[in-house]
Amino acid sequence: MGTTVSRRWALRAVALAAFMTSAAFAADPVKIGSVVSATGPAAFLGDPEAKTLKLYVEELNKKGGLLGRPVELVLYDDGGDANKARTFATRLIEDDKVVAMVGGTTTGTTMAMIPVFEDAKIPFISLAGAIEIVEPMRAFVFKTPHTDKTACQKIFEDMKAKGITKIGMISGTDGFGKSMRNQCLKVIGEYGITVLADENYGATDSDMTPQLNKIKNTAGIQAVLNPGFGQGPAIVTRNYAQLGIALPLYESHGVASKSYVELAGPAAEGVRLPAPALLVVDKLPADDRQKAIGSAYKAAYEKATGQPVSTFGGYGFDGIQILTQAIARAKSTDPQKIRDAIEATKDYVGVTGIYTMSPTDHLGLGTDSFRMLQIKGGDWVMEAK
Amino acid sequence: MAEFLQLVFSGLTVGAVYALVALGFTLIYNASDVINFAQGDFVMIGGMGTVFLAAAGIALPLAALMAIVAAVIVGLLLHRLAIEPARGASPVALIMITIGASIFIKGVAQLVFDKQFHSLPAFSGDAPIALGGATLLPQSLWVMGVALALFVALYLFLEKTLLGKALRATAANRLAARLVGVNVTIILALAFGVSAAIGAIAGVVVTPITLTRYDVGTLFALKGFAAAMVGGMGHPLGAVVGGLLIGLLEAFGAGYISSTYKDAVAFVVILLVLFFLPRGLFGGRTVERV
Amino acid sequence: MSLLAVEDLGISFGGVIAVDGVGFRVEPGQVFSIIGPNGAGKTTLFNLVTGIYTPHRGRVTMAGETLTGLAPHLLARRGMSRTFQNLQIFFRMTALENVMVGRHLSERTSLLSDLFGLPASSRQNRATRDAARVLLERVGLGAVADTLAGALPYGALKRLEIARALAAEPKVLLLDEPAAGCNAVETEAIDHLIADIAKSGVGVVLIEHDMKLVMKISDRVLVLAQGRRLAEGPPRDVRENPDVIAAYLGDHGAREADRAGA
Amino acid sequence: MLGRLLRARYATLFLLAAIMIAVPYLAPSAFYLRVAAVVWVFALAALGLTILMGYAGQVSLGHAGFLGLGGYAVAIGPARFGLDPVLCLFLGAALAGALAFLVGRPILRLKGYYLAIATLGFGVILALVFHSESDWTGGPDGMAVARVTVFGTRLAGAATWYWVTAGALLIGAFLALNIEASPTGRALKALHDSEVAAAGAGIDVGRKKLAAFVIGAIYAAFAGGLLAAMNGLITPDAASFMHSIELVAMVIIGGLGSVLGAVVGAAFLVVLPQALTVLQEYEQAVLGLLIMVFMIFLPAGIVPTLRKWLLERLS
Repeated sequence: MGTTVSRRWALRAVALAAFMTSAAFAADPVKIGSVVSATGPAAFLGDPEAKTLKLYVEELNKKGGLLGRPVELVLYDDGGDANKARTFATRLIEDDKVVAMVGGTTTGTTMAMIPVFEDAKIPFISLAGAIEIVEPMRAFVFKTPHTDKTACQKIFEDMKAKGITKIGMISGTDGFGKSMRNQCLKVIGEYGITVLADENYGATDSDMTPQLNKIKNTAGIQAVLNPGFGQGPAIVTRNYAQLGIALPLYESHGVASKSYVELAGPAAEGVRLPAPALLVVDKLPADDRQKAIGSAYKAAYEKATGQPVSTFGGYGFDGIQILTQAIARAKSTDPQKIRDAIEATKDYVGVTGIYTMSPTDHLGLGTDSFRMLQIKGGDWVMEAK
Repeated sequence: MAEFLQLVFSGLTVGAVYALVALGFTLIYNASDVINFAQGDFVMIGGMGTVFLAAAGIALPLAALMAIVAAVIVGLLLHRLAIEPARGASPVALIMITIGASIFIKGVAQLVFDKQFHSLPAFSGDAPIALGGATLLPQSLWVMGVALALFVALYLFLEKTLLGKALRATAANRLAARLVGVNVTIILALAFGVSAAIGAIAGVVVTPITLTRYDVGTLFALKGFAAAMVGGMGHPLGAVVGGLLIGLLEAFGAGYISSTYKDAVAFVVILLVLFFLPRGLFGGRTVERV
Repeated sequence: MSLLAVEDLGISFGGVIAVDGVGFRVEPGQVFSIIGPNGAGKTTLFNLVTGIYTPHRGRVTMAGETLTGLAPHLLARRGMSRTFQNLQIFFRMTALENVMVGRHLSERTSLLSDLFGLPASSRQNRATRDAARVLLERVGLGAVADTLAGALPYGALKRLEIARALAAEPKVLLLDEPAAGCNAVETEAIDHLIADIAKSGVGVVLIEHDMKLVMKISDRVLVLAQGRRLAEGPPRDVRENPDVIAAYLGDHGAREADRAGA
Repeated sequence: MLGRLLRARYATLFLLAAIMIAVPYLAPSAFYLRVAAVVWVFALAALGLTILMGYAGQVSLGHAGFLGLGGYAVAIGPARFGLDPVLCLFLGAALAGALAFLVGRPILRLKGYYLAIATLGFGVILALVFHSESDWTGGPDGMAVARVTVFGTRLAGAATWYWVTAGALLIGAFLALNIEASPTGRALKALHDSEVAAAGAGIDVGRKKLAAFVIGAIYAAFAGGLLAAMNGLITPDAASFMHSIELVAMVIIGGLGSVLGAVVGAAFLVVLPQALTVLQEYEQAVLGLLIMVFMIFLPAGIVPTLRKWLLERLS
């Protein structure tokens, strides 16, 4: 035990020294914390989030920081492990003394960290999907991604408009897929749609033809919905084409990144999904309010990382923007004042949507932030509204 | 019938990959008694290596070859730098070393490559082949064909070449092999090299179907280990049968029982097999010598 | 009713008959030896008697109770102990602890008492340790009680196994080549030890290649060849049995037998 | 003097207690108490494996399944049945013990790597149940655990949990040390070296293995319950294959069969990732490298190697 403690101190000393030499700031930095799942099964989401956060804190510092002080991002990788996330959350508060936090890639890790931030009264902007994060309301917890419910509503609206009433579902059993499936089943009745086949696949499965074959053989299905993220939907899409299923395929916002189109290849042709404007930012009309910010983020991210922009990084972008703007408005790094300022966010135009938060809404996004997209010729096309 | 056939296609494709990973486990186990948990990472190196080399502008076949060579080098280094220095350590310590190696390889892979999923173009197009009411991707035929070819090649190597015989002799009795002049160190290195090559080849052919990422090795290691054990650890034929069995069980489990519990279906069958055949399908019933 | 009665035991492995209808009886205080060339089925016979293999046919009874097919630990509970040809020592334990394990059957603590370290467990530990020390002294290993078994020489390990087997206070003791690899002095000591054990009323079954030892201490000798009984009787009769001399002992063996008898 | 101390039965206990008292004085912030509490919890789970793997020599690659079971007991009991969380901690341990008892007999007939794959399969199935039965377990995102109240005091904060988990670990270590020196412990260690000889001495090998398996499961479930209560959350990830491997790694790195080794191993794998965060993206590679280096140079584990070295220096 003694040796590990001293090694820890040695490492911290080295880290501190490295920081001191690299950072030429004189003033006390504003410390913003982040715990994301940059590795592990949710790295698909966490990696672009981490890159975005680093990118924008760097940018912010180039512009002179916040309140005349530099901004320091304390970023930890929980590997998707809720227990580790909780430990890092404690570390951010107790050891790093951050004034606020943007992070929490998955619902699981977010839920593990919420009590820590609530107890410490430090604002926490989560980047995870589930509605449970902000319902019931918690004083210090906010989130930027759309809820699964709004995605479901958007999809079902589209189905209803096309006269689809009977569908098959094939969901990932990861947190995202499962939560989305449950939310969809909750609201599906309102649209008069019924689920005739309800299949699942594991997050790491490499072949979904058995499940899709069942759906194929279920009579009466008019369309198939695939809530999931990661590589799963890409394989589902390919297997869908392999089995020659001709029904419309709906994906979720969980695949809203260029890599899905690349991985699924020609099989993705014709797939529909709800996604934020970010994916079609080039095709937005010039008067669209999100066009400017979306184009800027896309350009900056792709230049810095060499990878295509994704909505997940966008959640991180909106999170850090809402937070830093709130700090600027509050003119203080007092967590309570930051919290109040975040809650007062009004008409913030972000890459995910336009946010207006309130004491009763810690998300502040409506269904209109989703656009229904279709994949045509290997690219996203907006459906006419 | 069509549904059954569809499930068989699915099971055989996935199972062929498990079989190849299990074969890698078997080879190293036979030569050294080590269960190499980094075996799945060779699959990843094969797939990711090819993806990134191809992206750098190298022709696909050459890229694949280079990736396989890279995996072999990693396998040899693993043996030389981690297994060889720990000679004489207990099996658990050796397994721990391979687990450490697996974490290390993944850690390096996410730096050298990235954390995104990647795919390769299918070797002979994406047009599905219709067969008895079911469909099959041409790439599945590639996977099964390559698996078969590798198995036959390995069989011929072990049975017909001097080196292969030396490897089998080492597996049977390391001390005796040493006494008759087999250089056991070289044989062990050979086992690691060949296992890495098999894993990497599997990675190349399967990536167009299953996609790849820096951490896919864990899953392949888990399934491959299960396949090797249910077949009877140390039996190449057992590894192949075990791999195909698990692939088919998963497909039938998902198709006929429950897609949620298909992994459980596979493991329940594995447990049942072991209850009746405690040394796996091909492990035989050895008599305890006291 | 004999102490140990073995009737018509048989087993085959993969079509090869290893033991074929062998039977014998052992009385309390008797030393009963089994001899025969390598591969005659002596150790297999031991394994059948002690429950490591389940015989395909035949019967094992102790004091009238049928024990065929019982698990080894149940046989141990009924008073059967053994040593092993290729040592089965607890190498990670000290010599004393090895013998303490042998006292397992006389230990009377519950799992809960052991978990919570209750006085009963401590008392039991002390009693076991004292008894084990006495046994180690008896086989002449008192001086190495606290040495790791892995560090002891071969001859000492043979005696350690005997001490461990004795610790269970057996009625029947089966010794598989106790003198193998021992020098003359050690063999002499084992000779005395076996005689001593038999004198206390234990029935001793002995597999041994050292003919001198066998002829000297056995009450009866069973000769096995190719899994079958070739001859059985007092040492003198067996030694003079022409079948045995011809089939097993040969010229060399006969000379040795003569010397032993002389 | 020091040599005597190194050999004394409860020396480990005193050393542990001393460390537990010292840490809060040395810790600059509550974060260190949180890390230490996580170490104590995982050490407790690893101690179960010390008994099963270290004493009895039976490997389990599904031990995290029991950890998850304990965690979900503490989550589900109060939420669905209105039971007291503390009661559920014990219920979960009892449940894990009962389950281990049921599946242990057939599984423990297997040896070596076959036992490894069977326990692995068992763990995977348990994890899959936690993952899939969302109505009971909350699914992949896990389930919140009600705050624990003992005698009217709500257990909250890193410091409180530090002492709760430290106490639990001390008790666990006390029991494990007792077992080691008892007739049961001797029987376990005997069957580890030679099952044939152990059976020959009258030891019911199957039953003793089963006892070790059940005790190991109870340790893990208890640790899982504490972890869930401390975190206020349990996710199916806690029962995953990777966590089973992690528990096994703890006992092997620390030193198989050593009570202190389990604690050192847990500290190694819990503290190291915290210390390595400064390396950022190099973290995973360095962690893997360190595990390899430690196992190559200390194949018997940290504690036994150090102990041997100390004893040799002293004599």
